[in-house]
Amino acid sequence: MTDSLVLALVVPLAGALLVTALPAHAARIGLFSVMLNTLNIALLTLGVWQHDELQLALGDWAPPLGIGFVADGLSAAMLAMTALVSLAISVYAGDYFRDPARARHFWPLWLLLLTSLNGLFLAADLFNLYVNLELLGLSAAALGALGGQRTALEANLRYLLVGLLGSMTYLLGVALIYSGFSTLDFAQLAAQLARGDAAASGLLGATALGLMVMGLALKAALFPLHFWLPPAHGSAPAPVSAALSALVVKAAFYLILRLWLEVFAPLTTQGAANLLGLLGAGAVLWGSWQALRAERLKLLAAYSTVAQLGYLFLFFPILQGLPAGETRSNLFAAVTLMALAHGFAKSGLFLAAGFVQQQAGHDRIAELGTTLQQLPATTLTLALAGTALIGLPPSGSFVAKWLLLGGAMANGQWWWVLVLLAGTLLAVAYVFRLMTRAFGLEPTPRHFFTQARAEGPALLLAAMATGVLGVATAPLWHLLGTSGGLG
Amino acid sequence: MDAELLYASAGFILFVLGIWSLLLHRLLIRKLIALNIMGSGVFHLLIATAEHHGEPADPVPHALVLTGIVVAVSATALALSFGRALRGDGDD
Amino acid sequence: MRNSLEPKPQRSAALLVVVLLILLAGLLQWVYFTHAATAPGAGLTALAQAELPRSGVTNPVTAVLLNYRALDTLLELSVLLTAMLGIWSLGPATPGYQQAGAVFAGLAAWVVPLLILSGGYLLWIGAKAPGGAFQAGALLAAAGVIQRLGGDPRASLPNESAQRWLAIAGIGIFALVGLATLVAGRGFLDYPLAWAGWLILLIETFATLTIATLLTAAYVGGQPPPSQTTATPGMHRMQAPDRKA
Amino acid sequence: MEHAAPQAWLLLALWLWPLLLMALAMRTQWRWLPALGALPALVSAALLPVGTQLSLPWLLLGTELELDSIGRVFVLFSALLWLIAGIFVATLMYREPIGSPSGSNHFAQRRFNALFLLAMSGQFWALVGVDLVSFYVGFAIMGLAAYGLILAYGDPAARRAGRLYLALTVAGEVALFAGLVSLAAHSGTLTPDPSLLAAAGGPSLALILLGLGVKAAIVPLHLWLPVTYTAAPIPATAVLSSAMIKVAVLGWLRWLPLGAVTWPHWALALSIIGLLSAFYALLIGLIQRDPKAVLAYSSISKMGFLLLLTGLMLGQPDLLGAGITAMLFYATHHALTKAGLFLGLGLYEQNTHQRRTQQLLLAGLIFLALALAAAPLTSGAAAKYLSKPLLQAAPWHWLSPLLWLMTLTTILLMARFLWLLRFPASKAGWEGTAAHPTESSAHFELNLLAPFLAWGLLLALIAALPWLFAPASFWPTNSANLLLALALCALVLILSKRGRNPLATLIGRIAPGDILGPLERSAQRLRTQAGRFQPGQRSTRSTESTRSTDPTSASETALELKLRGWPVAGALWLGLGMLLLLLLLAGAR
Amino acid sequence: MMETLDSLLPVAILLSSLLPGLAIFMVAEDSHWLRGLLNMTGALVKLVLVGMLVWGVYHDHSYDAELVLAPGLSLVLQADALSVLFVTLSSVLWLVTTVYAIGYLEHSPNRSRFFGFFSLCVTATIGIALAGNLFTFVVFYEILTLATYPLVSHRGTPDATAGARAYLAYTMTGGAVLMIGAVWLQTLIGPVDFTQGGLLAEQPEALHGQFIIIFVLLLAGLGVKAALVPLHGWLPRSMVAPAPVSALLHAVAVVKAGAFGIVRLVYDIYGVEFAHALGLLTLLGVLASVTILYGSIMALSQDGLKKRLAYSTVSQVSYIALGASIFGPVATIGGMVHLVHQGIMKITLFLCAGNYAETLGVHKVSEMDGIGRRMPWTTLAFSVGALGMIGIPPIAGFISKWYLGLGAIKADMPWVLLVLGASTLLNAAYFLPILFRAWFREPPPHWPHEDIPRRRLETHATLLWPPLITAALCLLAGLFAAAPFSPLEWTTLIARREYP
Repeated sequence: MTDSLVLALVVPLAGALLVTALPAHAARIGLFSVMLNTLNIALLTLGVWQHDELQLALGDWAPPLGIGFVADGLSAAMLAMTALVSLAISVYAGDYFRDPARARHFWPLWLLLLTSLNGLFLAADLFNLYVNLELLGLSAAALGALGGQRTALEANLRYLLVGLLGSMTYLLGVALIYSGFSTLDFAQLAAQLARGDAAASGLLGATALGLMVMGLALKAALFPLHFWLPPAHGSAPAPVSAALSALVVKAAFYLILRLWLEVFAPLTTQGAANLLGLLGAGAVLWGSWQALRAERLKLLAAYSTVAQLGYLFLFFPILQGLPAGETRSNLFAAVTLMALAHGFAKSGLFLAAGFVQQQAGHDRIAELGTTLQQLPATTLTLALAGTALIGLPPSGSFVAKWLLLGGAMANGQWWWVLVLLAGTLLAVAYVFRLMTRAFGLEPTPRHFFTQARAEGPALLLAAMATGVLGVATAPLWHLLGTSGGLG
Repeated sequence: MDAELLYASAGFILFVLGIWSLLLHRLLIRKLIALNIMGSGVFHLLIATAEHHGEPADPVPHALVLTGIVVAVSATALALSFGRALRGDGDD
Repeated sequence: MRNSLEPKPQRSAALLVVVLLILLAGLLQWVYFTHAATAPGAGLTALAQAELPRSGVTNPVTAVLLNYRALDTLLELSVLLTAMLGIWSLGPATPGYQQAGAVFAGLAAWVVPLLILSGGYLLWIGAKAPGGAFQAGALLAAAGVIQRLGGDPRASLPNESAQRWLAIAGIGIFALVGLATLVAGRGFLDYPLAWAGWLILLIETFATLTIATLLTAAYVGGQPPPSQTTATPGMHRMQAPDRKA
Repeated sequence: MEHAAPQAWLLLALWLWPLLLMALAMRTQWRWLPALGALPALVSAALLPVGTQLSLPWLLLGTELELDSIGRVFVLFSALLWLIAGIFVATLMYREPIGSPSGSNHFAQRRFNALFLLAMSGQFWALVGVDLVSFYVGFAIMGLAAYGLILAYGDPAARRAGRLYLALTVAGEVALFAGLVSLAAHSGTLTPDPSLLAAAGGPSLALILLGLGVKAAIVPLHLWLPVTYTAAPIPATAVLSSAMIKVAVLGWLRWLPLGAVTWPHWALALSIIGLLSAFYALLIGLIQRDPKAVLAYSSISKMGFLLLLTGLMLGQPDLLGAGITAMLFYATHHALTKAGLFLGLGLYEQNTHQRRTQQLLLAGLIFLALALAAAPLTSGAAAKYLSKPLLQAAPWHWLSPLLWLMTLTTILLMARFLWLLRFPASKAGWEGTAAHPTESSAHFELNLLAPFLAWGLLLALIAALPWLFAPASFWPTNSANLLLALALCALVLILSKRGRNPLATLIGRIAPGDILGPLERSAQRLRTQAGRFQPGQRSTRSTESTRSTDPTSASETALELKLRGWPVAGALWLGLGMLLLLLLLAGAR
Repeated sequence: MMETLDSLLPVAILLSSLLPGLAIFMVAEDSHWLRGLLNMTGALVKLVLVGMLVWGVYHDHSYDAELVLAPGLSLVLQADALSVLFVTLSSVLWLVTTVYAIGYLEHSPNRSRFFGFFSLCVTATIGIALAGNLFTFVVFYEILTLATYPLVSHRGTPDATAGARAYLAYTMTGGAVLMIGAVWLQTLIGPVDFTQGGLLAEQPEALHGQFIIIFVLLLAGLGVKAALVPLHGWLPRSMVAPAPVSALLHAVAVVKAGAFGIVRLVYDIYGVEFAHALGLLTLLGVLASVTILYGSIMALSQDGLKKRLAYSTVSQVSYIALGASIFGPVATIGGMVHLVHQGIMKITLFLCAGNYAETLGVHKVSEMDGIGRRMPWTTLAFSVGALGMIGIPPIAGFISKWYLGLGAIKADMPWVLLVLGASTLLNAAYFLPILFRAWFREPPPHWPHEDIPRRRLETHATLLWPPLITAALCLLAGLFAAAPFSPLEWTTLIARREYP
């Protein structure tokens, strides 16, 4: 059962290697490995479902000497989302990168990205996470620049540098931790911190946490550190944008969540959490506002990512104030659900946007009416994704938002309610600014799908966010609810 | 003052200097150097951590530093390549 | 190198950055020294030493790199591979340098074999003393760099296809060994004690090649020219107008 | 539900039948349909034993149909009148197609027939439905369908009349609805008996009286009646003025707590209103130019008199039996006579070219006028006689002189009617018929003969009425008054022959509808003034005929447009929400 | 086994329109036959299932389906008498409107999209009706908003876009407020299951202040869809939608969803007695009364037929709220039965308006002179609907008014009678002139845009039959109000269960 933990890393890595070696068959091998990965993640999720938590000491070297892999509910959920999203993106990319010259660059980097994501969600070791982060950052930046235009290069170089700054800061935190606690393992570190031996080690731990979160927040594009995100995500090729927005920033967020709530939980304070929440609120408002003003579809999507990440950070201050219990575990599941829903929705949105861009030759929102009206499936995708972004039922984010509101009220932190309200309405505005163009006087399209291989995956992703996740949340709760340590 | 404390102290200073340079210099090459300086700062700290009086050096931080260096090299290489591509765009 | 990523920083912002950085530095120093003075971490020296006999090597650093924390190394190699792939994706390599003069060529003819030799040594010694795949690979890559500086546009690397295989060889062997142990029922990269030393050497050997290839390729800085035969400078000159067009 | 006798289903049939015919009338052109509608009602009223009941709990809110002694009288004369009017519709109205453009006449005829039958059905429903809802249903259907009867010709006068009629009718129905609902609420049943009615209290009774008052045209709710009677086609006017108006009387009898309570104040109030109504109508009627208007005002005055009787019954519950008899007879007499007058007038106006026929008709009309004026030996006198016990028992000494005056004036009014027939005051009053020239062919066929036969029958019935139902002692009633009135008439006649008619200056000063004219003028003035103050704003008149058809007038007021603006809507919402919250919070403490 | 089947039935009812709806999206534009088949199959299957449900609920069978989303948060579908009322209304009218829409949209663009969303709307409405707790209600309430938007902007003209935008702005804001209120309530008392008689009365008194605020929030959220003044602005503007949309959605589904929600709020969350005790009913009553009068007054001056009808809807839907605001079973009956009655009457009117527009190009009241001659059957149906709206017996509207009035007096709120009276007069003032024009004026020589020539019928059969059927329903619902299974009898059943 624990084999799947390693395979989660090895399968995409092996795929990447093969694709590197055999560029002529890149698309086929790539797709096959992603499928294999999905299968493996399914097994892994099943394992977590049954056993609550899967643990593995790599090479049989127990921490602190060795590296531990742990798959709990949260990891499994993120992994599952990643697997499904990457599968859809891969199918889509097979169509998108029809030019073999571009495909041979895309596939190996893409599989390496997948490797690093899987590694990130599984590793329970601070330094291993650093390496994964760097792998993620490099592959993401390289992928983002595949478009080759100057803007893409500039944006992704900036992304790369920002990422490096973030990971260096993170690494400093890791070094501090090692210097103080002589371990890099989550569980051991958490145990030491919980014991609270000395005030000084608490101080050190807190500083380290601060540094790590500083670094990760940069990578997670938390407002106002999001400056790099819109150009980078807006200029990348569609499948890459999808992966960047749906998965890559999510990984950084996942790490913050993991560190904050699990490893460093004894050190966190309400004030700090409030700061995160405040920044999240800023992200929600500013990101939505900018999305509303964006003139290009992909920019809109990118700013919307900024806003959506803000929602995720809103959970921190609320979770902070809650004692363990149903409300808290619900809320924790809600933040996961929100992340998943956004992952699916945003990837669907970007894939659809990419298709629209291909068909229209541009992505200026004001002039997209004609194209949108010709593409019913893609328009539906945009609508479904938009529904999830706004947080309307039957999307997963609706349920999450409901619980978030409930948490805020139960906590007496009613001001977040106002942020949510404003964010929701702004999201309505920017989503429907786009959807309005889908209605017009163009001739009726004859068929639902224009190009099933490009439109299908996006539609399925969006339907996953709005539809499946909106009603089938119970499995997620099962997955998370039984995972110890996070209650 | 112990050597490792000096190392650590230097490491912090290097780290901060690196950030300063990264943030305030506009040239890519300087930024990359700055990043490497930051890395060096962290590595200094790790080396300092490895030192335990009366014991052999802790191998783990050493290994971490080695890994870190490779990662830093890779990142630098990629970033430089970006810069070259950008320049090539402009010059040709 | 020019970089127009940012507008010229404002003076006030710069001042603020400086002040904040000073504060940060102060904070870090204070925290670290408070801590180091009161409760320094014990480190893992003892543990690493204690487990050394089970690692198959005698150099603790190599044990950490290739055994205790082998996964880090595997991923580190992947990072390097990513960098190379990224560099390749950004376009073809620049033509490179002119053919070197006699002095440089002579030097190269002397240095390159030496580098290869010392690389081999470092690789071998890595099991017992400081050294290992990265050091060895770096030396080999240095040889490649010298070749490149000497005018070889591919820095003595084989053609693209072979480069690709070389680039993945180390990682591939690493992963294969891991899979093999997995299939053998031991867990990923859980070497049988008897074979550990040899397996590590095998991995390190291929890792050396891969590191060398990757570093050299990164230095070359772009996708290798498509031609299978040795490229000539003339071809690059012919290509230049194409690119402009 | 216990099984009703098979013949009891006739109670359902008598109003369902016209409805079925109505469905037919929408499809076919057959002119005799309206006349057929009343047959089952006539048959059931004549044959069914009093007290026949039919419970239909599934219909509406639980329908109770019953032919009680009161209802039977109403059904009987109403059915007769609908039948005769139906014959007139079939024979007179559509000999010359109505409606101006040819081709649309069939439509107009079908429309008229259908609505005629619908109104008929409504009335029968109201007459036999003894529960609150059935009565209201029938009443409302009848009232609304009659609108279509008034509008048959669709000329501007008819439209104005129709509009007025509709407005007042709907208002009246609303009031009646409110009254009946509150009756039902207070009594807890849909078939309240008089004691329950008494318990329901004043407000509900007031509302019911208000609602019925419109139908009964009690001043000042009478505005619609003179206008309508002059504008509607003759058969429509005939049923409106005779059968339909009497439903209000039935309403009084049914829904006022007669016999159960002694309410002197209500008695006084109703009596005074009735008297005022009667006198007002008589005086206005005297100076009308149009014989139809004279008849219309006569109707108003008669209904005022019936209200007076009702009021007296409220004051003297022990006289209930006599009072009901009086009212039934009076209602029957008035219904038949008034219908006869209108129908006769219609025939008279249509046969202007045939002197002999006209003379015959005039004789008939004089007889009817005398009957209405309660000349001795006529049904009018009998009606007067029968109501005497009630009137004489009234505790108010001022009543008898007023009644005497009323009788006298009524005779004068009828004289005025006959005068107008003989010497038309102006051609203006004849417009309605002038627009519809008569058939000039001399040959008699059934279509031409039928109305005369029907009218003759009606006359015979009216003549026979007192002998059938009143004691012989009624004979001399009113002889003195009649003589006195005739003397007055002679005086006026002589004076006018000399060109010094004392009334000449008054004649025609007040148009049919009396205060309606001033009301309309002042409304118009208000409107124009309002328009002057809002130069930019197109007037948004609710009268459909004057509404602008300009597509650019978005016809949404400034307020609405402002409300639509976000800031306003949001601010209002929030403001109201806050205010409400504050109020509620303050209240909840 | 029976248990499973019982929980399956509500789900099946939901799916019977959801699945065809989803399938229709995929149907190629030219496959009219397939699309029609999907539509009709869905509608008929739903009707059969609803019939089973009615039978079951009448015999006190309980139907429950629960899908747990999270601890304390689940989607619950359940069928009580009240939901059955709304479900039956929606599914019957869905069938009618589908038939109509197939005829109406012949040759018009984007039919797959239209019918797909149309079915989704019905699904959402059914979901609202069957919602067993507040969360489920909010879920379907929002879905309804989303599914309606494409229908409002279906025509794609700038007008349609603007109307849809207004619609969205109002309903989304309302939805957000509703959600906040719902979450708040749930935070205070846990899952808010709709319970006959309400579930707040037993809560500690300290919470009562918050309950009042929550009530206002929920009411504001629901009031947007129920078009309570001043939250009604979207309704007249969404009249740009095709006639079937106006008919089903703005006469039945959307506004009714709001009204239905208010009924749920008063009876099954707060409990009518508790709401009464908090003084909330007065608030609701005043709001409803103002809406009734305001809507009618605005309707007076509208020349656009559909706009006039829209304002009439604003006014009429508040009768339901009014009924809920009067304490006592009789007014409850009046309000709830109006849910059905207003639905069938207004849909009749809208279908007729659609007929005029589609057949003759007549969109305005001022163009309707003599239209009764050209289209007698349609105009007859229109007349029945209009007269019913006024409250003329024996059409359905009368029954509602009767019970509302009766209830108001029993609750000692005679002023309601005044509102009813004034509203009746106003209704008459804006409907009767239309009837006058249609029946008594001369038709013009040419109609604005005569698209469908007169053959044997005045227009297409698929356009003609639906309004005739609904008009007949209006008459039947009024005439046989006291018969078993009539809307009135059914609401009486509900009221009996709400007031034990």
